Amino acid sequence: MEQKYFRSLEELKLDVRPETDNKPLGDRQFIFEMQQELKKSTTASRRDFLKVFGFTVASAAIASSCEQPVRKAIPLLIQPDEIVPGKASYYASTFFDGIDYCPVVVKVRDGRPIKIEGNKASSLTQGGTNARTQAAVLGLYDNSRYRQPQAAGKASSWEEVDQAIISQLNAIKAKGGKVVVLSGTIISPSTKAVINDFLTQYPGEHITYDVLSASAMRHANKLSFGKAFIPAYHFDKADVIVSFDADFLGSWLTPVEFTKQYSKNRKLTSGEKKMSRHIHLEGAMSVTGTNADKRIQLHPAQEKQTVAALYYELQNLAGESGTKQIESPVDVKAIAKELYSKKAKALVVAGTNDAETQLMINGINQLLQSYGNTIDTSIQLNIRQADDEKVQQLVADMNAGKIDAVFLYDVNPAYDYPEKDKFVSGLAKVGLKVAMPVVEEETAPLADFICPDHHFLESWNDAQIKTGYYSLAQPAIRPIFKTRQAQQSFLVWIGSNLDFRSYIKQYWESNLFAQSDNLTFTGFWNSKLHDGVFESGQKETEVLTFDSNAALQAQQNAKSGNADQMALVVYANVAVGTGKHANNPWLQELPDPVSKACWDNYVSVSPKLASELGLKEFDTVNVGNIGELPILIQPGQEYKTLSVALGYGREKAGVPATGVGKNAFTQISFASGHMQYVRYDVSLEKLGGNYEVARTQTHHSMEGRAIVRNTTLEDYKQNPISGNEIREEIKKHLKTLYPKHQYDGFHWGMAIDLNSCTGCNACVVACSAENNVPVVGKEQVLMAREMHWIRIDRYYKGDEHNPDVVRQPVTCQHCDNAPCENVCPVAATTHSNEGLNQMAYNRCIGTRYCNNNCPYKVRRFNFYDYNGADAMKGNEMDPAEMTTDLRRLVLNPDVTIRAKGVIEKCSFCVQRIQEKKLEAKTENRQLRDGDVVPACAQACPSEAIVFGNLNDKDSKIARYYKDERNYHLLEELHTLPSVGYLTKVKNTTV
Amino acid sequence: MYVSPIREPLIRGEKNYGQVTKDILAPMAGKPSKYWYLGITLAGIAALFGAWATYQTIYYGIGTWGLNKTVGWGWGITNFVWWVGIGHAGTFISAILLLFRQKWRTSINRSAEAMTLIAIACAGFFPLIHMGRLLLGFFIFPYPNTRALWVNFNSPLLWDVFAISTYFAVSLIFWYVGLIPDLGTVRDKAKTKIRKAIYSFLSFGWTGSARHWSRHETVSLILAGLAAPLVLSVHTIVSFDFATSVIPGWHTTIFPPYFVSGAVFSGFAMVLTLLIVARKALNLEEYITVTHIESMNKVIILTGSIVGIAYITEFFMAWYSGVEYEQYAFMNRAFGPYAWAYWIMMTCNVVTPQLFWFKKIRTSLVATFIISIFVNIGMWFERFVIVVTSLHRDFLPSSWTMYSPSLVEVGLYVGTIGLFFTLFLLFIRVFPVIAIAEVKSVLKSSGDHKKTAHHE
Amino acid sequence: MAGIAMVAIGLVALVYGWIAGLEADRIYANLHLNSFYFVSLGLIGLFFVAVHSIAESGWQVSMQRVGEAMSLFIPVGGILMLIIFLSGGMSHLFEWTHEDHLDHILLKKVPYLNQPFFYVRFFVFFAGWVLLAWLIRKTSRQLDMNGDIQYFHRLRKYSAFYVVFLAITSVVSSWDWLMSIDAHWFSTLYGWYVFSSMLVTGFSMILIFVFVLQRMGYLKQVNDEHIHDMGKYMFGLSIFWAYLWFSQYMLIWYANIPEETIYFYERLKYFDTVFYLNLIVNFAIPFLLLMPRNAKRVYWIVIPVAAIIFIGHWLDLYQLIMPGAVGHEAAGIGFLEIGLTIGFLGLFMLVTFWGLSKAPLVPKNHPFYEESLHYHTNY
Amino acid sequence: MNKDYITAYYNDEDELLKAVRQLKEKGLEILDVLTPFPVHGLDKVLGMRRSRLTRVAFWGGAVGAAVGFFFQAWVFTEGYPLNFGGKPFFAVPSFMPVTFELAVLFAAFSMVFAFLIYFKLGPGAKTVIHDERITDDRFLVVVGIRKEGNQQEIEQALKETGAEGIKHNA
Repeated sequence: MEQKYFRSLEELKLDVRPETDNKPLGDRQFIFEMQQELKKSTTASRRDFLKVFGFTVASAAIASSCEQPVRKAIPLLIQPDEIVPGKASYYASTFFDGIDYCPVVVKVRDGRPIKIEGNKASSLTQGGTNARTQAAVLGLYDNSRYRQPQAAGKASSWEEVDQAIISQLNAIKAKGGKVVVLSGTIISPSTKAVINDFLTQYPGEHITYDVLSASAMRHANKLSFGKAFIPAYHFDKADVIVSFDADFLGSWLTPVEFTKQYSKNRKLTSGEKKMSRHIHLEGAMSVTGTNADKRIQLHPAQEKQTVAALYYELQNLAGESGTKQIESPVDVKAIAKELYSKKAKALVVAGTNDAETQLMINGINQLLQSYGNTIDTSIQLNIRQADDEKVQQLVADMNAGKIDAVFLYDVNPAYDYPEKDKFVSGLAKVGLKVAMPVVEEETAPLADFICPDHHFLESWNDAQIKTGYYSLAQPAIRPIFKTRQAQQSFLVWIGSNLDFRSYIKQYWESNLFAQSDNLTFTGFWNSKLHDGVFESGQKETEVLTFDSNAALQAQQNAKSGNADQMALVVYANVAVGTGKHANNPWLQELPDPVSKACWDNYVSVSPKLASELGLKEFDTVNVGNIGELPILIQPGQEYKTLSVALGYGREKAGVPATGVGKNAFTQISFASGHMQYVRYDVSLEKLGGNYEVARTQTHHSMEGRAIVRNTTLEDYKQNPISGNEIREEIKKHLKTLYPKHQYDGFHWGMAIDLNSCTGCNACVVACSAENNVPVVGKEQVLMAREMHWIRIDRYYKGDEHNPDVVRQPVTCQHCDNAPCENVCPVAATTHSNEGLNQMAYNRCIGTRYCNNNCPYKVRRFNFYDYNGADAMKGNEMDPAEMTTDLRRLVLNPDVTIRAKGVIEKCSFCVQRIQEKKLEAKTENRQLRDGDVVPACAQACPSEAIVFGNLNDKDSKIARYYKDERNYHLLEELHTLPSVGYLTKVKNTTV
Repeated sequence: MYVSPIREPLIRGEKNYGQVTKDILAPMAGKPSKYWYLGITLAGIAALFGAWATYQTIYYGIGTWGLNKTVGWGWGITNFVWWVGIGHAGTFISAILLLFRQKWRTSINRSAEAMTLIAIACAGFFPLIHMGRLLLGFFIFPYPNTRALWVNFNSPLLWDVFAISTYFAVSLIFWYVGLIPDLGTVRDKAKTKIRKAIYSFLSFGWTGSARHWSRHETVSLILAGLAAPLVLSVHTIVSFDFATSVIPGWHTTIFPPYFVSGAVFSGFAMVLTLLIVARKALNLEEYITVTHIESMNKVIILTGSIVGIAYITEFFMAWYSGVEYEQYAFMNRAFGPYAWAYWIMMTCNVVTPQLFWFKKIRTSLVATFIISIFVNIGMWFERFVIVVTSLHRDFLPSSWTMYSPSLVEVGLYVGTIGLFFTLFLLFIRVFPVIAIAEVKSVLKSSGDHKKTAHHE
Repeated sequence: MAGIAMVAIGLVALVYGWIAGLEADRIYANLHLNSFYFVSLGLIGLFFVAVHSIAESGWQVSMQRVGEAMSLFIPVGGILMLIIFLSGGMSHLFEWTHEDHLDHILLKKVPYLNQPFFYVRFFVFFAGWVLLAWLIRKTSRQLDMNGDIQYFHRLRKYSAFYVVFLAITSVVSSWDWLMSIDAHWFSTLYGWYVFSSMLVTGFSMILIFVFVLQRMGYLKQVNDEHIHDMGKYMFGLSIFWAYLWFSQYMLIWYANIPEETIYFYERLKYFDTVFYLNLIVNFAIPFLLLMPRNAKRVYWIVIPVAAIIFIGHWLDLYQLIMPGAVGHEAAGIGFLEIGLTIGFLGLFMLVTFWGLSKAPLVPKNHPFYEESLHYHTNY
Repeated sequence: MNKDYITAYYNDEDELLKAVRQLKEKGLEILDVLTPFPVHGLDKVLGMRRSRLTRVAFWGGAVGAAVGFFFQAWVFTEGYPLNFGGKPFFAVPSFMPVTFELAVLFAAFSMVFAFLIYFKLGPGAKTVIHDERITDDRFLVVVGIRKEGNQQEIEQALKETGAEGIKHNA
């Protein structure tokens, strides 16, 4: 019967093979044949598959139209001669966009990169990613990419452009003019060398401009240590973490790495009942703040005073006297005690770009013996290299006509420079302006020449994120358009014959090969290219000694600001960040981890202030002349703190980004030389309008239901079941009127550790990318029709003014007694014999009955033709232009595109399960625990999601299921979910 | 048959059999009145609105409606249940009242059954149009196919397919079998050749033979016996659509009988709405008398009270269950964002029908008409309350949403109302609106000047 | 007389139960079962009169005295019930009376499930029933004595009051006396299910009384036609009962939510025989035997079926009460159960016959009496 | 009815009943009685036996129920067993609705078709219309002429019962 059961599926699933088939190619041969067969078959029911297949062909056509060959890019897992159509190849690479750094592995199918995963070989990120890294693959297929060089706004060719630029450069050089390369932070040593070469030939200056600046921190370190640098942080080694507005899980320095570290020290699944304690002081609500064990509201104006007071308390504890008593706006005595008791295992960080505050933080860390323990000064971070004063100087120089040529590489100051008008007017006075953008932007059209850069997936590159931590990037696709990598352009302009790949190789051979233990350079190069990363273990050699004078001086100077004035904070959210990726529909539709809003920025206002000013949700206001923005009442926001996300209000970008939200960069000011992300001189003007912000969650209370279960570490130590007591009661009553079905082979299950989930949303984007989840646009989200297969529910608990925040990722629970399956009239959703709740899209007629009957509401309905798969033409609903031929190249051919009128939902990445089963079969072995990893679990930087076979008693998932913290959502309904949750534990131990 | 003298006569005026024939056939003869034209124009316009909405839905998708990820059913299914409910009166009158020997049914059963059929047609439209992929809707039938895949017999929607189509088919033959002798009458009274030919075809060659009559009665009776449980089963199965689920507010065991009585309740209200107008417009006041209206009003009190008790039972049980989801669902109904709908429902369904306890109101045509409209509205809101308030806030508050209909959904509803009246207006021109033979058979015992002599 | 002998058997059974050391739970549960059962039959007897009065139907007039007489048992049963409750039955029957051992669910129900309120409801039910029964009987007698049409209207009014009152109280009383035995469990349909069960039994009981009276030489006016109609009632109501049974079972089976399934889980596991027997006896047998038209006119089919229905719904009540009140270990059907039921039946018969003897068996002046006499049915 | 017969009508069903009884007593062969509505007691007078249509309905219903139940059971246990929400394959309660509906459907249609076919009634059926007022207000008897000469006797008998419009078919 078992055979008959899947009779009709046998033709599609590839794991059935005649016994006698012993051909060496085995299943791969079979796949190939299947491919041929599928090509031949032209039945209407496979229309969608063929469409996807058509794109594959299209992509090949596009790829072959490009002249530049890919040479010897070495795939990670499979040797080139083994590339088989229908099988993915993986290439190691590096994602760095000036803010986020992540070593990655790029999945390439039929010549198209379709997915980015974290690179497990990196000891920093260990395979973790964040939302922007996950979404970066879609940037490759951005509709608004520059497709060829332009001169004076007209399409041109590389030859013409090069000739013109070189002759102008020579002219400038001849008259002794100044050439400036303005770039974002560059962590690539080879690129730096190229720019150096360039500026050697054409004398000038390389100026780094960071949108999110850490210039004050570098400055503070210069005063404390005599060197402007950023040290390496070790959140995993800290038992107490105190953060002053440092959003280290979202946007501060290297959040992926920090999330990894942070979660490592907060996991309770290893058996050890120990976790770090995290105290967070901030004004606006950040992702990091919502994850803290204790979150203290602090008006930004009082931050400096508070830090000074904390410093003072610690000095007292350390027996260092002499400073005068400092009053603190919030109680820091307890914090000081806690910190001091964990001396050498404590870490204090601050996110502010105020040098004095950073100095005091240094002093505090010194007192706590953090240096050498939780902060490593011998390994230095290379990001955020900008010196804000230099950028200001540049703008002044340009306006003064002192600059003759400017090369804009990886920057968009006409959009994001705080005084962008000044920049634009200055730029106009520069004789030669060359922009090297990837996608349409505000600055490039102001340049004389646009020399479009490759997308990073088309480029060769290297990176050194920290001292001794190198990684490589290699192209995963031939360039789609007539673009040229910026570094190559620099090389061309200095008349070099080298291509940049060879340049990197040379650089590595001469600078890095020595640090390795490889015998030959080729061996070194090939293995590092394969791994993607090279961790040499090298450290900074100079000895840094701490000088506390500056810190003490700063403490003396610290004055409390006026907490009665309104503070406007601008911040980078986890989705569009600084606006560089604003044109990425996946990121635009990504709900903010705190507010659950997407497709807009808005002014977050505390409930108290809102009621005081008579403001209702979505009333429009003008704050600090940003323009008309709606307000969003944000529980937990400090009384007088307003906050607005950066990255919106793009004026010249593609369809998804342009006109979405307002540009908040204008609110940044240069105080004491550093960019300040908070200002106090703002007034809030009520405009009387109303503008609805799309949110994926509109009800924020759990209504007292045991949905997200939580406890405190103290209680947990006493009784591991605490917070989850109700489960015993529920389990006692779990009676059924019919016996459970048996799952003999696999029984797939997932467990989610609520203690680890930070709400970063990487899983949401990863899932969208893996499963071709459509983007529906703001209007549809407003109508509550977003399509995400995994969502992160966020609930507030307790006081609305300072609530506890809990989160819960929810996907299809794959219930063994699924209420949805029962009610489908056409048997479109059934249970597999591996415990999967499966959807047959081509059988679905769209009654939405399953969706109604799903207690978890995880099913999604294609209300419109979101992806052009409908049989009728002209009825697409594609506000984000996701159905252009270019955008479609990102589609995963292993996952069907769903037509209008069809229900879809999480499949536990069944395509990955099948692939791994097939692989195991080909290798004639059992599937191992951990072989199958769904996209969400793979993306997660905190390893919150575990997937595996419940029948395998030794598997990680089985261990999680045995944990006392494990529970199932709405278990009392006897739906028998295959997703477990581990209780969230807060460390309230003082 | 002996009839107690204290009973009210059912047919007014000095009538003989010939007069009965003449009176009842009168609306079919001659040119329609201008009111008829006005009515069918208005109904036609409404139906066209529905056609536009249908096009929008099929071409652009369900996205043209106001539904969302949480509320998967809205006006569409509300209308479906409402129409099915209305479609219960006809068969209830013909079948159950026949079994209970309520003679007053004879004057109203024909039009009520016609109304039933039209209402089921309107109802059946909604499950079809609410499908995301209407063109593949045939998947719902268990037909042999190359994939050897059948359908899911566990699904209440599938049961609906069987129930609604069986109900329609059986109601149709029940209605038509009853019509055959009357079509014979129309045939024999026809003035033109074409008319004669058509009705001769439609009347199946009816002669009025005693043997035919005898078997015809048997057939009618057995059909009534079959239709009675069928009526119960149809709304029971419709109620299963909700009650089998796990959603608080949907899953409750009282639904089957409560839906059935609600259906009869709304069906009778619609019959009253129609007949109060029709008896006037068609000069049938002597056949459809105040006694008929009063009897129907009594059924309204009965079923309305059952529905009321069910509402209260549900509410009490939600509290009594101690299940927080249940409790919340009902508090949300009564005091949540859709409380207005709940209180309209309560007022129209529970309060206003109780006015019928007063004989003055029960026998007043104006009052009856107004209350019948109230009940129609109230029963629509009952379904709206059940469908929407249960869904929009269920288990996980993170998914809670609000729902409001789009113009397209309004169009579909108005469209079916237009279709309903169009077909009903055509029906009164084409078929006798009262069962002629049945009225004749009770004329002697229940006529105004009853002949007291009884046979046997 | 037979009735007294039967009552004696009942007493013997009770004493036997006490002497044999059967669990008090079991004895109380049986007393409760029977008092509820026969009170319900009394209520349905009156309902038979009332509902036909409102519907202005005439055929039943010749046997309506039986229904009226059955209603006399209501106060008798009420007193018995009160004795059972007050003599300690409450704590044996109802888990929720153990106020010290309530879990969080039962604590939530205390505003409803508490003894004072329980007794208030008890007295309201019985006061209403007894009063309306007395009024209906009185008016019916007056109508018979002087045939004034005003009594006919008054009878209709009282009947309407009774039907409305019963509609509410039968539901609520079934929650109080039956459903709260399984105090955690709930089902919105429960009240109507119990009512349908009692309805079909009550009508069968009327038929049995009519049969007995005819055997004794009375009620000659009742002919095949009337029997036929009663047969149809039994047939139809048995189907209706099965419909409600199925509705409740199906919905709970389908959703499979533990808070509800626990009820059927216990019954299917420990009381499976009674569970299935219930369906066969109360649905399959009446359905199959009464389906042919002629069967409904034949005494030797109709009367045995009525008796089977009487036993069947006793079993129905048994499986409603025993799993919760007694538990599967102590429950059983033995001399105690049979004897007590015979005793109650005897008492019920004594009361009913006493009632019948107080008034003319035939309401000759009822306006529909003639109709009833000339009644004939074809199908 | 390719036989000779005489028709006559009455204006009232009670008259008709009386007349038919009398004609029967006289031993006349009443071929048919045509009435505008079913006249109670006429079937007894004419000596018709009870209808067998009930049996048709019963067996139709039984077949319908069996088809419904066993088809569903076959699909779920043998044809293509699928796991729907952990429900058993042999899910008897789930089969009930469809079983019931098919039983009613089969019963109703088998009976109605049996009725129509037996009497040869149907769309466009050719039947003799003796009098157009039969479907209005006349109650007509058709008396067969058994042998020559019997005609007078019949006409006489009809007149005695108050019949009007006595006609010979030929």
